[in-house]
Order: sequence, then C-alpha cells, then structure tokens
Amino acid sequence: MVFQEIYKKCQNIMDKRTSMGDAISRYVRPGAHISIGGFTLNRNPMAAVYEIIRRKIGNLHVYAHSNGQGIDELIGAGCVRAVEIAYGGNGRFAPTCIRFRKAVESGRVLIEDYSNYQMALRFMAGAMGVPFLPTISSLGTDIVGKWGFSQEFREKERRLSLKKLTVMNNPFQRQVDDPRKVVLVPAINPDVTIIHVQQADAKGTARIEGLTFADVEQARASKRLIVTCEEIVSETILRKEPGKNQIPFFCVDAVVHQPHGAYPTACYLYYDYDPVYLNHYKEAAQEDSAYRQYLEHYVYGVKNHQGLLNLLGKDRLELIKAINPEGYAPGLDRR
Amino acid sequence: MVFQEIYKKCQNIMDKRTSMGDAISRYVRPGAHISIGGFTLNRNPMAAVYEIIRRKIGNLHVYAHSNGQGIDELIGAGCVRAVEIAYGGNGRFAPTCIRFRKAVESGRVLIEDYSNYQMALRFMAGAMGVPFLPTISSLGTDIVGKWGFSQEFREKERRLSLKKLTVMNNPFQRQVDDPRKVVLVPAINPDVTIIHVQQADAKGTARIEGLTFADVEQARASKRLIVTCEEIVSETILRKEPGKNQIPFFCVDAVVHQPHGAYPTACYLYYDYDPVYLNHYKEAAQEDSAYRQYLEHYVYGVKNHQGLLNLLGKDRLELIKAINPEGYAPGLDRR
Amino acid sequence: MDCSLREMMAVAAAREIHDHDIVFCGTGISMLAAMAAKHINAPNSVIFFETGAIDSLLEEIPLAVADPRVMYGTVLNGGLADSFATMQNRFTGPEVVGILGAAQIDKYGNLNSTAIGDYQKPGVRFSGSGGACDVASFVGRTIIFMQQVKGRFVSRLDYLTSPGYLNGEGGRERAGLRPGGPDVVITNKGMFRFNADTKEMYLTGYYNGVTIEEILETMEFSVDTSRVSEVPCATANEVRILREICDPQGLIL
Amino acid sequence: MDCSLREMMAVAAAREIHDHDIVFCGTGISMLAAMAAKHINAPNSVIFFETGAIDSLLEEIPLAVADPRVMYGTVLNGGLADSFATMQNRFTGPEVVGILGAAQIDKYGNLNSTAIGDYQKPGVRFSGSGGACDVASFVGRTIIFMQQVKGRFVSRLDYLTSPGYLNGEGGRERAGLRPGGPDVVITNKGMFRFNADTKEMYLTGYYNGVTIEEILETMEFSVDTSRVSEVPCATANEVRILREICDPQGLIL
Repeated sequence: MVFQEIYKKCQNIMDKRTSMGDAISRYVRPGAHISIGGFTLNRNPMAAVYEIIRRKIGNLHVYAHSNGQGIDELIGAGCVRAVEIAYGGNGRFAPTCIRFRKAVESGRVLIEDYSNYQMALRFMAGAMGVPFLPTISSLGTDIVGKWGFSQEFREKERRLSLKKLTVMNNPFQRQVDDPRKVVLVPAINPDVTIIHVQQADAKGTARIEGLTFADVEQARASKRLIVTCEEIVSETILRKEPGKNQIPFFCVDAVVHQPHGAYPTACYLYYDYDPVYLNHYKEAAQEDSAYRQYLEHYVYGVKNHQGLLNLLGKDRLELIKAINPEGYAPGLDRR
Repeated sequence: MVFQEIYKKCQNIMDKRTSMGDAISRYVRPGAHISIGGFTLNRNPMAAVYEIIRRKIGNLHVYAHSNGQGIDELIGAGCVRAVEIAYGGNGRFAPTCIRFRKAVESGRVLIEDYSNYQMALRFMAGAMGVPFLPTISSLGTDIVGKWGFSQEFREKERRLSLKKLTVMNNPFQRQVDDPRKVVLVPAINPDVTIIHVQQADAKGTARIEGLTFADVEQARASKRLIVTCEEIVSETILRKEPGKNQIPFFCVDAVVHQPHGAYPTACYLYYDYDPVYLNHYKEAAQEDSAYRQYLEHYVYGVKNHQGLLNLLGKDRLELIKAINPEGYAPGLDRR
Repeated sequence: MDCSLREMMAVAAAREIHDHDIVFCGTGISMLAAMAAKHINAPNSVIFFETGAIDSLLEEIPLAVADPRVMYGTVLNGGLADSFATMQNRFTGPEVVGILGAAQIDKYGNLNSTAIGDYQKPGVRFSGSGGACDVASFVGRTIIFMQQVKGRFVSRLDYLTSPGYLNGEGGRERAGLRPGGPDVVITNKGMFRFNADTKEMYLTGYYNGVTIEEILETMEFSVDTSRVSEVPCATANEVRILREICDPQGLIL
Repeated sequence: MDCSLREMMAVAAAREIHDHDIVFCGTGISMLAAMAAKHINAPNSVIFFETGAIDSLLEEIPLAVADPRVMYGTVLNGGLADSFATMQNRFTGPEVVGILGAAQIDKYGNLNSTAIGDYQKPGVRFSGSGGACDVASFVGRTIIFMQQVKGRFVSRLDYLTSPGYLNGEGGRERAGLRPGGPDVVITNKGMFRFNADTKEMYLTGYYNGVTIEEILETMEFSVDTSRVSEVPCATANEVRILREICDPQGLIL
C-alpha cells in the first residue's frame, strides 16, 4: 500500500489536462507533419480536426492510412499541402472521399500512395525507433514503380526520406519458399499525432475500446501526442485492468476532455456514426459553394465542438447513442 | 441473433481439445524445432515440458528468449541439441540456469546468442511473414561479431539461415540523428510452439492475463500451436470481451486442459511460483546424481502432471494460490 | 428465382467461399457475399477485416470495415498491423481468401483502384489501395468484383494498384510474391477464371438472360469463351438469406 | 548510519535516478534501487520492466522481471516487443535510464554477461544478454552495478555483450549506436564515472571505511583518481526505506 501513496501524490504534478484550443494551438503549428487516429467513419478525432480548421492552420503534411472523414475535412478546408495515404475513402458514404478527390485531381494537394499495411508499418517503424520495416506487399506494382512527390519536393522537405521506398533482396534466403525480395518502407515520426479514445486519466494513460486500428503505432511514433477522450477517469480505475490500456502516460503531452469528440464518426460503446451528418456532408462536398456553406455553418460558425453539438440538438445525439453490449445504435436508420 | 446460431453449430466440428500425451506425441517429434512460451519463472508450459521429458523426445532445436525454468529442464533432461537464446537465467533462483550452464560449458548443447529484443523480433518476423526485422541493438558488440553455430551446422540444418544476422546501412538516412546502420535478425518459424494460458475455448481462442511476454509472437510464428490452459471456457465468454483475447482459434492445433500447467512457475491470477520446488530444483541441479534423482522422482516417476501435483499434495498448492486482485500469493515465504 | 444482377453477384461470390476459409472482406457487396456464405455453404468460414476484427457476429451489416458493427462479439479485436500480419504469415496467409473490387482490371487480373490517366495529374482519382494491394500480395486466392461496363476491362492499366498475375505465368514469382493470385472475377453479367498455365482470363459463365456478346463488347482484350456456360440462378434460399438475413434494411442491395 | 555495503550500493544507485526518469530495471539490487528512488528523490520516476510491465505498484519485491508481482496495478501490461520498442523509440528512449549488472567491465564501460574464456568453449558460461545489450544500445544513460573483486574490471572483455562506449570517444557513433552510454558504475566499494571526452572510466567515490588502494588493486586497468571523494553515507531515512519499505522480507538485501 505504501507505493500507492506515492502514486497519489504524483497525480497533481503530472496533470496534463488542457482545453482543445490550447492543445491545438500549442502543438499543431502551420506546416507541421501530423497524423490523426481512427479509421474511415470511426474514432477520428473530429473535434480536434474542426479546431484545426477553425484556427486555419495550413500547409500541413498529413500521414494517413484510411482515416476517411477527418482527412477529407482537413483537405476540404484547405489545411493540407501534402498527404501520404493508403485510402481516401469513407465506406459506403464515399467510395472515394469527395474533397480529397477534387484536391488531388486539381493538384492542390500533393500525394504519395502506399498500402494500408505499409502505412501501418511506417508508423510501427517510427514507434519502434527503426528507420524502416520490410514487407512483401506491393512487389511488382505501381506503388513501388510510380512515385507521387517530386524529387525536388523531397529534397526541400528535410523531414522526408529521399526515397518513397526501396526494394532489397532477402539476405537470409535459403528455402525455395522464402521470400526472395522485400519492400522496405521508411519510418514516420510526425511532429504531432492526435487520437480520440474512450477513456484517459489526467496524466494521459489512455484506453481504447474495440479496434485500435493503427492508433497505438501512430501515437508512439509521434514527437508530441494529444489525447482527446470521452471521459476522464481516475488512474485507479485504469490500473485495475492494465491489459485494457494502450498508451502509457509518459507518451502523452496533452489530455483534452471532449465528449462526442469523434462525432460525426463513431466511438465504440459511446455512440454510432451519424448517417444524417455524413450524408449531408457528402452532398455538400460535391460542390464548392455548398461546401463553403457547410464549413461556414458547421465549423467556422460555432465556437467549439460543443457549439456544433448544440447546433445539432440533443435529439440527434440521442438517436446515435450506443447500446451495450453491442456498442453501437442497433436499428439506427443508416440510409 | 441469427449469426449466433451458426457460431453455435460450428463449435463441435472444430473442437480441438485433446490430452497432453496426444498433443505432444503428435506435434513434438524428435529433432523438431520448437519454442515455448512464458518468461523465467512465469507461465512456462511446464506440464508440456515434463511430458516431452517423460517421452524422451530428443534432438530438439529450441528457440528461446528468457524462458528460464522450462528451457533448463529440457536441457537438463537431455532433450535439446541446440538452442538459440537470449538469457539462460531464472531470476533470483538462478542468475545463470545451472543445467544450461553445464551443458554449454561441456559442449553438450550448441548455442547461438541473441538479445531478448532480437529474439522477440525474430518471432515477430516469423509471425508477420517477413524474412527479418531490423534493430539498432547490438551494433558494435560480440553478438554481431561472434557466432556460436558452426557454418557446417548451419549448412546441414536446412531450416536455419546461413547467417546468424547481418548488418546493413540505412537506405533512408537523411538527418544526422537517423540511424546509420541496422542489424537484421532472421525470422523464426518453429515446427511447434507450446504456450500455457489462463483461459481458452474448445476451438482454441486463447486469453492471456497479465503480461504476454513474447507468447503471441511465438504462437503466430509457428507452424503448429499447442495451447495448454488452466480453464476451458465457453466461446461466448471469450467473445464478450474480445479485447482480452490474443490468439484466434484458427492459429491453434491442439487445446489441452491442464490445471496448474505452468507449475512450478507462476500463472497470474491463478497461482504463484513455488519457491520450495524451485529451491529444491536449484540444489539438485548442481550435481549430476542429485539431478538424476530429481528427474526420476518428479518427472519420470509420475504418469502425468496430475501425478506430480498429487505427489506434492494439496497443501503445497494451497500455499501458492493466487489472491485477487493481486494475482499472486501475498506474503508467500519466498526465501 | 428472380433476383437482381447485384444479388446474383453476391450469390456467385458466396458460392466461391469454402468452408474453413478465412475471408478478408471490404465494404459493400463483398461483405454481403461473405455473410451469405456462412449461411449457404461455408458455416465454418471466418470473416475478418483489415481493421483487426476477427469473426465478428455481424448482427447488422457494417457500412465500412471500421464500422462499430464489426467489433461486436468478435473472437479478437486487434489492429491493422495484426490483421495484415495474419495475411502475410506463411501459415495463415494461404488459407485466406480475399474479396476485392477495382476500377480497372487487365487480362492477368491486375487491378487499378488508384487513378485514371496520368498518376501525377489524374483525370479521375480513386481511393487508392487501402488494404487491397496487401491482400492481393499476400493471400492464397482472391475473388474480384467488377462492373461489366466499358473502360473497366482494359488492355493496359493506368496504375497497377494490386497484383494479380502481373505479366502472366511466373510473374508473381519473378516479382518476389507468393503464388496466390486471382481465382475468379465476378461481374454483374458473368464470371471469369484464369488459365492454369498462361494465367490469362477466360470467360467461364454468364447469368441468365445475359449474352456472351454483351459481355465481350465491354472488354478491351479478348478472352477464351470455349469453356463458358450459364451460371445457375440464385435459389430461393440464397435470395432469402441475402434479403432477409444479411441485408434486411437494403443498405447494400 | 550503519549499513551493509550492499545497502550502500542500492542507495548510491537510487540517488542517481532523477525525478521523471523512466527506469528500466532487472532483478535483484537494481530493482531495489529503483524502488528506493521513488521514495527518496524521484517520486515521479517510472519503473518499467523488459517483460512489458509499466509503473508496477510493487507491493512486494519481485524475484524476477517476470514475477507476477510486476503485473499488479501497472498502467499497462504489454509484452517484450512493446517494452524494447519504448527504449529504441527516439523520443522515449533518451528518457530511459537503464540499470545493468555484468560479470566483466572494461574501461569504456562495455559489459560481458555471456562467457569467460573462448566463446565457443567457455570456461564459465553466464546467462547471456537477456535485455542488457538492448538497453545498453538504446537508452539515454545506464547505471552499472559491479562487484569490486578481481577478474571483473578487465583490460579486455572475453565477450562484449552490452555496449558501453565501445572503443572510446565517438565509438558508439561509429558503430551506429545512439549517444547514450554508461553514466556511473556502482560497486560494493565505490563509484566510477566516465570522462566527457575520452569516455574512460575514472574513480569518483569510495564508501566510508574503504581505501582507494583496495579498489584499485582489484582492477586490471588504471583509472584517474584525482576527482575522488568519499560517498556520503546512507542516511537513516534511506536505510529505513530500503529495509522497511522495499525489502522487509530481506529477499535481496
């Protein structure tokens, strides 16, 4: 019991709770290299994304696997200069994300393509502190053969490797069925990663319920880490089931208590994605002036994420409330 | 609910429960390349280890990180021809495992040294299906410079790579503080891995409580997998908290229900290690004839693991019974 | 039994899934096919998602592979790294069947889901690989969904996102990939397979009411039609399973 | 305060741990030092183990890094791969201080915990690296425990298991390692540090009652003694913490 005394004493010193505005303005600088957690329509740190948009932080270099909604909104609002990405889609709501597509087709955003596993490996390499990880994925494809960023851009951007990837022979090949070659994909170490989780304590230890996607690798690869969460819970609660926690406090720089922080994407056990919002977004995204209106009304037009939630009203949130044990809203009208 | 019906129907077809004897005789053949789970005095699959010894399965090639008790007993009983290992110790009970030490000093066992992380990476590479993984660990040391296995042995053993490891330049180096070089360590794909877990269902889905060590990587790297467990639980229970499971059923070949299957090592939440047994082992191990007596009495002298437990008596097991939430036996006399 | 061509596609794909297969599936019709297979012919097949969910209960059809509906009642909830490692793994990978879709396909079953036109300045940009390139690189065999319309079956892909047989016989091996490769291509009009030796696509089936000619005229390359026959119609039971059990809300169908 | 030399070692090491350090520790006295530091001078330090346990409650002293006592009340229970990745990580690694022991050390702080004699046919075989080589390769600084007896401070290691400064100034960088390296060597008689430029070991302290000569006569190489002074004795509070709080059963002391 004596050690528990110490742990209690330490809690106040290491309190990292802060407001969304402070966290974003402090760690997400114009031109920063960033990554966000979540996957397509799930657990994107949307409150943080909207705050970045409201603050008009631009020239971002974004590392993404299949982040879907969050990436499309950042691109749509003009915050992104370059993106390294595996998938610019959002499930049934957008086989190809619309603002992403427009930005790439018009050349407004530079793009470098990888596969989902390659992006996961690149974050994992960053988290592990190694310069690359190997895979046999993409041998013989244009992911290896065609590079998106110009050599000039890579040379100017000091934090990028000069090569998109490289292919090497397997130095250990012995058996016929051993891989003959592997693709090495370079590590990513973003300036800042933002993830949204179900629970965190004031010091930053974080618990993700359900699938973790690549959040853990993204978090650990990053120089700075902002954790936004549905609930702040006591350290004691998290220490009771340590097997359910993924991020230790010493990796975390800021903790933001942000209920519905993933809205309009889902947060397992808390709320479902909002089909009404996503369908409205999809329609607005088709056309520049409608999209400007969308931004004015839902993002610039509110002071913060609570402002957006107020705008929508309680009934909208009630509809997507998760039921347990399912963790989503059964029977929700998702057309 | 309709899908739950199907899952129920499938359960009988995929029942992989079997006896320890059948599992070991079927999958652990003389000369096999094997690995066991656990770490030093914790969650070694000791019932399986003793069964291998009783069946006098020899010439094993063992891949180990810091498996401690299990490896020392396999070596002591003469089952092991070669070992690739990071650490032949067992905490305070044996800074260097005694039978391991004797076997290496006398040349009875061939040895190749790696670090703990390198062994973990080698299993991880095997699990990931890549021929190697990189690390900056061991650059400039004799782990890179001195090789244990002769080139002749490597050439004869078709399943080994011809190189212990290899050093390469970082093809992505850009910044001054990027690693200049990395060590590539070759993947391991054992013929069979044996792990002991707290809970599994009849199809093989397994749940490890507490630290997983490298069990998950070892399990997934292996061609065959034997899971021994304290308890067989229903699939429904495991599906209620999927985040707590580590091994999916399709990776598992045999499930053995074996209470106290890690004894005399610990099994978190179930029982502590037995200091009396480990101290007795330590003394017996010092001297060949005492060690033969130990083997005769505790291993060959009993029919199976339950036989060993009967020999010890219920009081011994009562002393090491874990109390929750601690998960071990508080106040246990461990001198 | 009367059914839409889209339903017929799902049924045709479901029939290609064997019992005990581990089925990688994406969003939409591939998910529907995998769900249907569990009820029709492969009750012991395992549905798993690149997001890390294994053997989800799927009480409602997910609208994305990250839909919270894939997380409920699984045997394991991992992450991207786990799920792709399972496919790249030399023991489990060959047991996986991947279901993929794309914007373009060539005669060796290579897929483009990245861009039409110049990659640097694309006329049309698509989502990109996602996990498709990984799956196509790793697994034992793939089932490919395509729309049978002009511009899809092309003589040369604008971008090779996911490997089929690359440049034909021995192509995968030369590139360093595992054997694997596409097993069947299922469209809204018929089905194609690949010659065992040349790895070239051939027409194996057309749906009831479809002519071989209307299939061929959508394609830029020629295919052997000597082994073609009509695909058996969806049975009443198959259609019932699709409509009543898998997608009662009609979200995908 | 009267205390054993072993207790003095633990106290000397505890004093080297800074608040907010992440402390990697092994079995035995290194664990004791890390526990003591949390009570003496570094309440916000984090004790973590290669087995994957982070910030364990440690209500009883573990007898191995895999002891179930390290699992209770942690903030996170991972595995080997996680814990070493945390140390190799370029952001967290430099914040880690590793506590290591060995059978032999040379003047540049390189360690041997593998074998005495010919590696292929060793006179004495030890446990091998375990995680020691990894820690020594990765972390910001290490604290090394050694026994001050003959045969331990050698001019040439029989086997270099864990890197110190390798062959001196710039040695780590030439080999491709991070800066890092040994900060202090703590023995049962005194303490050593390393010259900022040459990276050679020098004697910095001796315990009360120990002479410089009896330290030097155990060593095969010479060290600078111009900066040496007596190490302040363990205080009553430090000894109380060791005996009453950290190891009341006397399992390590």
